[in-house]
Amino acid sequence: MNEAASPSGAGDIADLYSRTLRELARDPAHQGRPASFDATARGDNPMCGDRVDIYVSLDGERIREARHVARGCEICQASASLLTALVPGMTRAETTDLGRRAAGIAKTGIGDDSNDGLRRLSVFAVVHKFPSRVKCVTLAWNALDAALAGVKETSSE
Amino acid sequence: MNEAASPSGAGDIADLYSRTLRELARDPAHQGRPASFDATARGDNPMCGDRVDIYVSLDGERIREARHVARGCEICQASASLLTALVPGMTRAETTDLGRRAAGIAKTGIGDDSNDGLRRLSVFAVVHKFPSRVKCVTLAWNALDAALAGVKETSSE
Amino acid sequence: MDTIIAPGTAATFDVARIRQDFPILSTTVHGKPLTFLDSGASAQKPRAVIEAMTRCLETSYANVHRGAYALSEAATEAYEAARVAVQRFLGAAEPEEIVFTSNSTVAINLVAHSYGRGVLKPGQFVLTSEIEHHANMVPWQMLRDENRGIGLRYVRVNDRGELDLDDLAAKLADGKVGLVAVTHMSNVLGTVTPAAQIARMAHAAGAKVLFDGSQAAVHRHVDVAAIDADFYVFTGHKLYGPTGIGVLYGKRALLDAMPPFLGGGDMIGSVTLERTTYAEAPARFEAGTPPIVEAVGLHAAIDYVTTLGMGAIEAHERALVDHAMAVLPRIEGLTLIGGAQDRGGVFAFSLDGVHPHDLSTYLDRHGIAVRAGRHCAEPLHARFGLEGGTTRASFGLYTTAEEIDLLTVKLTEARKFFA
Amino acid sequence: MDTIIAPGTAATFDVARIRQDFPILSTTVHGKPLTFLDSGASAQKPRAVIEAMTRCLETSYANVHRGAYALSEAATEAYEAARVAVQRFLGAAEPEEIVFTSNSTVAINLVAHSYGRGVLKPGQFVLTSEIEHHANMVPWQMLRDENRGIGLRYVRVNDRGELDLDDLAAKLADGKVGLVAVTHMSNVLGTVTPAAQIARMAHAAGAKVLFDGSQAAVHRHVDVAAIDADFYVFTGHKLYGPTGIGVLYGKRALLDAMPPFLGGGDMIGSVTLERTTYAEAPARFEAGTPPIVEAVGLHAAIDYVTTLGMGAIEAHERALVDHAMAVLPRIEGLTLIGGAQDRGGVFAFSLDGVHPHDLSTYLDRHGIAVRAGRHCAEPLHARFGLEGGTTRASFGLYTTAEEIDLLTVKLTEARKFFA
Ligand SMILES: Cc1ncc(COP(=O)(O)O)c(C=O)c1O
Ligand SMILES: Cc1ncc(COP(=O)(O)O)c(C=O)c1O
Repeated sequence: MNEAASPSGAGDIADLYSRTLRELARDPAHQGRPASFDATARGDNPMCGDRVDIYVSLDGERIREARHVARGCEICQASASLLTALVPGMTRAETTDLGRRAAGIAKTGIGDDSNDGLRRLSVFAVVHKFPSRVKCVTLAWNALDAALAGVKETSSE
Repeated sequence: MNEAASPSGAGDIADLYSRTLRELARDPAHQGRPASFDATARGDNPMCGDRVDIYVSLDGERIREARHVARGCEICQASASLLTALVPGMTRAETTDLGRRAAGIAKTGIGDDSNDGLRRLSVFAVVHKFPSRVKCVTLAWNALDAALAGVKETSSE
Repeated sequence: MDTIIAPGTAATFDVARIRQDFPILSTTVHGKPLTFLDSGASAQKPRAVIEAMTRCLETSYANVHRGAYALSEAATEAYEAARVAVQRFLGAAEPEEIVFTSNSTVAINLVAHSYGRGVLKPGQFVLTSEIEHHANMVPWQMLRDENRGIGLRYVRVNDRGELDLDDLAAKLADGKVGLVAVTHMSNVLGTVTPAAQIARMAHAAGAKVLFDGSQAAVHRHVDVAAIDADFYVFTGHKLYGPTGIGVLYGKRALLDAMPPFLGGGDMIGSVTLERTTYAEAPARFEAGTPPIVEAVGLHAAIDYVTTLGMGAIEAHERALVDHAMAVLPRIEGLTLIGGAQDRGGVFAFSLDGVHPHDLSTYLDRHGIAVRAGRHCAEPLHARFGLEGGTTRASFGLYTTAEEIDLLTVKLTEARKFFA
Repeated sequence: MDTIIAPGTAATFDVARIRQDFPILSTTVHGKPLTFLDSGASAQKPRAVIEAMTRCLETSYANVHRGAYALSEAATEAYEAARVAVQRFLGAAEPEEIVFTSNSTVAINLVAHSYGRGVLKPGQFVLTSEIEHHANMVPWQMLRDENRGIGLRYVRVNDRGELDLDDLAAKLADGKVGLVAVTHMSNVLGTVTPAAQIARMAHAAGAKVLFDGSQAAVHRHVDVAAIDADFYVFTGHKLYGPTGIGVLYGKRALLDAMPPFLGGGDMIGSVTLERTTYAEAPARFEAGTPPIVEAVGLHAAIDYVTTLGMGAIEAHERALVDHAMAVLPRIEGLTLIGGAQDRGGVFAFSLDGVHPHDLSTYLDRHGIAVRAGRHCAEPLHARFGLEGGTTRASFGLYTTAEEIDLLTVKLTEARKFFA
């Protein structure tokens, strides 16, 4: 509701686009399509046009490397970037769980610092004040899940 | 609108169901399917189930006799009855005109006594206070028009 | 939500106080207090519904699903909250099983198109019944008449106005029925059909089942999981909510397997000039700008009836039905149509020597609103030899025994007037 | 109705006073006054519309077309009066040419089903364009993909965002196009298309023409007779009216020749178990309980805009467009999409280095509501190489030059913020 919305006004904007988030969004570390990979999937948000391709190379059940090509807003890019940084070494069950926690943090605003990965994901806690942006966080995680499940396309709608 | 409706309440009911109208509704004079006829059509009101069959015998361009079989409310029956009494001797152009005037009287409440037929049709002037009943007056006239035009079915909706 | 009044405790159902929630009930008609006995056609609205819609329009309106700004987020939240309210109201497993349409008619047409044309196979049949509202008959006739090889069967209705379950069994027996589509409560006879049993029979014969709950959802607590409905539809305006909104419940797996019905915005995955992919249910079935404010109104209506308690409403109405069953048949010349064991507050009747249309005009001049005609159920009227129509009185949660008594008096007077 | 303010006399168009008619415009968002620049998605509602709906619900609500009692007669009269208001608003010859639907999307789907499947013949084509909203593209793709032998062609759009009329001529040349279905004003580019000329070209090639007037009818005086449209559609919620209602205008002879679309109550002639006949237009196309209260609201909205004068609204908006065209392109890094000669108050743009979604969030925190995305026009965005979407500001009759200036300032700030 408009009246119920935060009265702090433009202040929030700086909270949302924190230095950490913006650095993540620009971080080139895991960007770009790798020459070879074991699984890939595309996440599409038909409403806004955001698109994330996730590529993973596997070591048995575990992810060796993850890369992304994200066409989207800063939140979407930051989420893809952090995802690719966090998931190496994990199994699908572990990434599904982490993705669910990332979504939870973005939806509820309740951060979690029970481990380093969750602490880093807590940069998205502020997103809960921007409900229409939650799906910008989840798009990359949905794509990763789809890639590991062998699905080619997914969506955050 | 409910507030704008006539404050006279149930009084109107007796106006609508005048002695003249009720006698017309019961008048057996032109009722029943004739053994032979030149044209016929059926008027149906799908909402309430009223149905009027009109049968006409012709003398060249002019109606010799008209009869009706009406399954409907008293207004519908009275209208069919008066119609069959009035139209003998008329051409299609004349009955179409008379039908339009009958509808006009029922819709506007403005009677007309420029001739005997119109004077008799003025029994339906009160119907304008009951907008949903106007089509009970017009059903038979529509059927007659359809019969003379060679159409088999019509409706007052 | 049932906490204010425990289900079934009609004693605490203070109808005089409840009537004050409905602004229109204190207006007059032709100088007489309004006695509204046509809730079966459309119900009146409590202030809570009207105010929820006004508030939405005055303070938080915008298009949904599309904007990353506060008003649009608020409208989207309100719209999706309405979906969750409907999900809970019907006992559905997930909000994604609730599709908003514009009324029951469109909901049934949606199933006729997407399931009927998209999933049923040539050689299969739809099984509906003689008792149906045209909304649950004409769409299936249209499907039959398209010559896709999909046939149509009708379950007979017995003289009491109940579905003939032996006939239902017989018509399911060859296993060719793909979909049973029947009403959960007749809008003419008041008959409540044994939905759980019908669903069991349909499922045993390999068919899915759709219930037209347009009337039932207003008068009874409905639990789609308990009756194991595959599809369930109802319409907002009969449930004390706005016009312009209806509901289709469909089991998730069924909706997921159905092709879209209408094309447009909000139902797509991606669009190119050559090829379009579609969104998942329920978005796939909600093309274009949805009834946003109407969803807010429906939500308020559901909150209203669940706060009163569907059990309490049912008990109140059962008492009214018992009263009507006691007094109406005593009126000379009056014949009630149907006499089902399990029935809701809908009574269609004929009165000797008085045409329904004339009767309804007569009653109107005494402030009493009833309906005359065939109530969008021509085949049912034909079945009972009443092609000329009937007069119908139907009750809402605000109906009182005094109103039924007034009707009784005026029916007797009408018979004299038209003698 | 144009008497209060003569068309074109923008000087007498007192926007400050007019804004007071819209309750939501005096609310705040994130502590800032609301600057609503998303009217293209859905417009805000004047008090007159909200009050007309409330009054209907509180004093004269009942189902229409069905009751011989005062409330139902009043509701029926109000519903049919709304039809006449729409007829006059569009310059249609008869009220029977106006069909109420639930929005533009359903109106176009109705034509795609009834005319597309019922009247067009195998070997014929529908000709739409690259500029369309999905609502006027996906229904035709669905028709094409049903393998009935009905093809689909697209008119190209030039770099200014105008329909390429040479291409239109070329695609009509073989006489195989049965229906041209194009927008009367783009919801992304603001382009107003030369409707009369398109209709002439279509008719000369033996095709009928449908205009999607969802945007045009809001910003311009539309006269379906003058442009010789065969079908014309618009949607209530963009015309300052309620959600849940839309309009299809169709020439009488065309509607008369079209089979029904949805089956149910109110659209029938007679129903038996074996055979059903259908009512005449418009009833044939209005199955089920229609958007009664929404029709009342739409009527009030039409009265509201015609009292202001569509000419005056157009003049006011033209001044806003001129202002926007002067100030927006001066913003560093801003690229406007399209630059049609004839355009309405809709501006889609990209801002270097700022994603539309981030921009829209930024503006929202300053009270400014704009839309980010592809605005249900993916192929158009692809055509301009903007798959990632654009930001769109769109104006209503209540928009002011000051609001555009505020937008300008905040766009410049946003660019710095995201640098
Ligand atoms: C040009 C155009 N056509 C069609 C539509 C669809 O309107 P609705 O969503 O009300 O059906 C819109 C609005 O979204 C539009 O701008
Ligand atoms: C049993 C039944 N089914 C369907 C309908 C159709 O509802 P709507 O007109 O809202 O689509 C009605 C009401 O008219 C009804 O009583």
